Amino acid sequence: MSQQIDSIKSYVLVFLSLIGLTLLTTGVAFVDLGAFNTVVALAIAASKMLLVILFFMQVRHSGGLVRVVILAGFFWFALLVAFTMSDYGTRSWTPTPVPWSSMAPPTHP
Amino acid sequence: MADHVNLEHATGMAHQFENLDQQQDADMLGIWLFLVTEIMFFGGVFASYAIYRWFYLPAFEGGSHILDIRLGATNTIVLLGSSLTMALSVRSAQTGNRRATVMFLILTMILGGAFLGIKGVEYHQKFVEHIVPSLDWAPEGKVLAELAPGGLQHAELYFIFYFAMTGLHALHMIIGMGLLLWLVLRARKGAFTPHYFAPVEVVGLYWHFVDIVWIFLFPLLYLIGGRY
Amino acid sequence: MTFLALFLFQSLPLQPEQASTIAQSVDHLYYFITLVTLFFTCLIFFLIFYFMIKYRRRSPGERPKAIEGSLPLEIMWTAIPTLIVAIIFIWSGRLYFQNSVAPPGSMEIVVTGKQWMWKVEHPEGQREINELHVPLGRPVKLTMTSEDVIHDFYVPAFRVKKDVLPGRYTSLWFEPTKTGTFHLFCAQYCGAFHAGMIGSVVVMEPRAYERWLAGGVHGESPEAAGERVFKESGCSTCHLADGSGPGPSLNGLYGHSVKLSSGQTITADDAYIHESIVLPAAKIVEHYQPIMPSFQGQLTEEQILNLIAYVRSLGSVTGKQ
Amino acid sequence: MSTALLEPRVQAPRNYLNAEYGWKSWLFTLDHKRIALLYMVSITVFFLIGASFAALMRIQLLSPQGELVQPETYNKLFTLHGIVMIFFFLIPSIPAVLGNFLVPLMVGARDLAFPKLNLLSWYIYVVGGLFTLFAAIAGGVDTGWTFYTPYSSTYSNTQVTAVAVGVFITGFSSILTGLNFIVTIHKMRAPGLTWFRMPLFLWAMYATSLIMILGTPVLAITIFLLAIEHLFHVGIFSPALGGDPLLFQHLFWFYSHPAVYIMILPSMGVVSEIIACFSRKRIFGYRVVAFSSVAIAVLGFLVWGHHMFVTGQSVYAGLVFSLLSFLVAIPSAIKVFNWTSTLYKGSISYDAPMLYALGFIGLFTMGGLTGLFLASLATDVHLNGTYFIVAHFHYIMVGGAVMGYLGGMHFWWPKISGRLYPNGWAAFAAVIIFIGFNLTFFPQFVLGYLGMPRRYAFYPAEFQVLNVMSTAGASVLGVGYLIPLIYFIWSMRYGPVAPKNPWGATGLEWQTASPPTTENFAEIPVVTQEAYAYSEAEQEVNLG
Repeated sequence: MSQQIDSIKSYVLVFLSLIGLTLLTTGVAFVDLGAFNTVVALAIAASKMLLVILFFMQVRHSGGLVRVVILAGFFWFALLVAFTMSDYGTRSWTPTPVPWSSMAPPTHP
Repeated sequence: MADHVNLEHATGMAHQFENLDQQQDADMLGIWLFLVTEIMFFGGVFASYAIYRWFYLPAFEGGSHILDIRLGATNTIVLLGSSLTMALSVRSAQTGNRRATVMFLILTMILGGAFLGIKGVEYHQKFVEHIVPSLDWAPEGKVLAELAPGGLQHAELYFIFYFAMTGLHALHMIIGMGLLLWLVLRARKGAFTPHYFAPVEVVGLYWHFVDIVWIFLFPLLYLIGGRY
Repeated sequence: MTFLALFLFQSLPLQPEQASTIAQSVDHLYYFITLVTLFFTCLIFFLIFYFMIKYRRRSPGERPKAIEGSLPLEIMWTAIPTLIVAIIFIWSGRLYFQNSVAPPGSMEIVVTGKQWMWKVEHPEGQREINELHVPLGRPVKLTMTSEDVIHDFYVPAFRVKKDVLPGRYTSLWFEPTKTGTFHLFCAQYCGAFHAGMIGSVVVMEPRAYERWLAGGVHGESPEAAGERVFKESGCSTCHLADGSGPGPSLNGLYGHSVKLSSGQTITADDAYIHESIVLPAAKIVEHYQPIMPSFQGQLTEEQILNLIAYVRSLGSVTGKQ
Repeated sequence: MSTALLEPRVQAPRNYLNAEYGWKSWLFTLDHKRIALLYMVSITVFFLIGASFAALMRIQLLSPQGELVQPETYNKLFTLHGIVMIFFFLIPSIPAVLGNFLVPLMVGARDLAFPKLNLLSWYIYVVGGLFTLFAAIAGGVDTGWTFYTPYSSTYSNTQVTAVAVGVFITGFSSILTGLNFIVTIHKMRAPGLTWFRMPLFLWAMYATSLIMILGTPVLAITIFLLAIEHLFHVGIFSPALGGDPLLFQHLFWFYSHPAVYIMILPSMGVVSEIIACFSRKRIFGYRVVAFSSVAIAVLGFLVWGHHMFVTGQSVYAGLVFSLLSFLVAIPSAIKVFNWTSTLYKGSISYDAPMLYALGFIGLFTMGGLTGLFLASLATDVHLNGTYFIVAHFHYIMVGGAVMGYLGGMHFWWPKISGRLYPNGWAAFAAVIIFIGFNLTFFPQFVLGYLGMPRRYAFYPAEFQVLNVMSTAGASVLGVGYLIPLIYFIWSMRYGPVAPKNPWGATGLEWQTASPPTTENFAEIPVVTQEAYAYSEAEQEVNLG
């Protein structure tokens, strides 16, 4: 499918940048960024994924249909997370039943 | 019908296709669709993990501090290395260099084995520390101190997801190793030519996908909340 | 044929009683959707039969003229259904939103679903099994939780239903408008006798309700009340005197030391017993499994205190630890 | 169904049935047509098993106390009825039988893209089926086909794990079938067969395959987590460890609602083919009907929350899911209007397939419209968990999907077996099924509105009259289903030999012999005309 054949150098270059990103994400974990830690970790992981998909999996050379298929896959995963969160996230908006007399609040929202 | 059959053996083209390009396109679309089903398969457990982590962050942070970050990082690098050797084996199959294909495939299997070995060490560590949910869940000493603040129940939930996700990933690795072995045997017999190397590319894509799953597993499981 | 139909529909109620404030408005919405359904079903059936007869094949070789389609028609039968559906959505969404929040000052009642029975507790401590007595004309808010699996508190006559989940509270409210006895069903499958987990909601005149309430159980010693709650809540099924059940024995426990599965040793005091009732998994006695369900929200503080009094009375009984 | 039966009286030309003989030629075949027949036999077996469970349930409900079986056994009956009918009959029925047989023929290819994968799908289906049958024999499972936790994971001591493994394995059969169809439709269309010249059956199979690919894996992981929880008593979904039972329901319904579109979309494709052929007219608004299939498949993934309106889901999520559930009804309505307008100014003949198709339109309309009661929040609070829901989904599944499957079987039976069936009996069976069906399930709408909950082994006496009517209807429906089984088997031996195109239909599959040769086409056909070219002008070109 991908008639162009990338040079070994380009593969090694991608590999080294992946190693770099791994060390980066491990290093950032030792810095206290509060909630941002997760965001940064996921951003680095996403960029590593893009590197692997575009270079190692040759999606750079492949046709539009394959790209649509990949995007559909991630979009459907996002649907699952988004709509499930739409329930969990908004559950506490309407007044949850005030517990009867002095009971402790429910174990989780 | 007969000429189709020996055509298949000669160039590896199946009878239902008109030409090799059509078969190659079909194979690529087929594996990518399979990888989409794998995205949704892992997606289910990642979504559940995300929701419970959002509920019980302190317990999950406690659990993640127990994991050995050095082993996790080395495992990531080992798996990235196996992805490199896999990509190089696909490249050498494309260029018709049979010896290099076999060599890189074997290298990929060695790195895959190393990853599973390190994973085995980590699992053993969990059994030693008695933090295996339901089978041997009795954390004590320093481990208990780490887990207690977030609530023991919810820490057990973290380790359920730890074992479920890394276990599923390891299972996919083992299947990948089996496929690589099958490829090595066929490559040695010279089954792959620059015109017909689809099996190597298909297993390569599967292997890269398993690597991507680990790329997300490592930060999500090992690096929650940071190590300060 | 019409006589038979009349007879059938006389003996067959087509609609449950309307016995709560929201029953009327839910039924109006129900009638509207029924009309929409009847209209479109008859339209489609009529069109099919009409076309089948008018355009039946006259001769074998007959070739009708090709008709590609018509955009205006397509737009019409996309817009009209969307409009109707939007009306239903807004109407039902508003109704649902109003019905989801209990009016302030409603009477608070705690309902506990347990495999195959409903346990109801009035604020005054009055307890009932599979029965719920409520006064006419006052909004009643139920705070519900389950001790084991998911159940569902469903009173068709009030048009209210809410699942009852273990480990958290769900609530529903209604305001009865008619006295009488109405069906109470469990509408979420919960095991062998799911079909038996039914009961009745009895709506009484306010005065009759006060008399019923006064006649209830009162004037009981804490230990006796504790012992009754101990049996009623099913504690006795696990905490056997000799400790052979799934739960540890409570004889000679109070004031003595207890070795936990985590290796720690603590003395069994009021706080430990209270926590073991509300958050059992927090401290597990050695060699026992963490299977005790949480009684959070099912036992009033008063009842937990009675239970502690009862366990304290067992402290002096020298039984196997 | 041994092939010896098919010894035609006169020496028939070579075709896929008499190309080879012996059980090896069936169990190791790579021919999509033979695999379709393997599926046909296995899903018929499962249909009979599921139907017998339904019969026992209906007899149990004849009397309010329910004397036939113990409540525990009744719970196992309705659970296994649900599991067998949904996972082992409805989901595979049209995609695996008619889809496997027709997709390569309609696309103009010699076989599906991955024949070995296709045979593997059938074996995966059979292995999953054996696990479930083993579980049924070894004590059954009583959690309902929905497996709600924490009952299924902690409180039920029946064969939950065995059934979970069975359903887990069978899920991959429909994933691989979906994958096969998508690749075949994308990459192996005959020259000239553009997307908008494809028959609408292929559009429906394409949309169904999208759902199979994107939805089924989530069911697999959910059932996998449930099996872990049941086996190791860990608390992923049970509140003892802080798990949330609603998360299981979210993950379960994320697949299971699109699954109901997996069951109905193929029938819509079949009905489009039949209506066009028997009114000899192109489907009214071809592109709109084609896009509505894909729209249903995509929107189908956004609506699962309407199963959880009363489970303590947040009110706002309820509003979102209710609105989206209403929107997913629109494409279905558009399809019904387009089918009906196809009849306008057509030349309609009342062969058996047409009767099933018209029956489908009527019953599917009622089934779809009663969905409005359940998408609207206020009425769903009253109707959720009652017999109204049972009636609604049976109108769609039995009234829609099964009528579509029978219509498709009657329409393509000459192509599949090379034989014609008795038209009189077929029409009679269609009418019996239509009457029996309505008598069975319409009373359940009233039962539901009266508040009778579902899954009850015994019920208050006031509901008895309607239940007796429903059981009476069920017996008529049962007889109605046996008749086609009989005359189909009869026709394989004694039925008149079918011509190439008995109904004068358009489509590449009608240009092959009846039954087709193993490689389908001598050489790959070239498509020059639009789909459903029935009108005067297009007739000279069409060989039919």
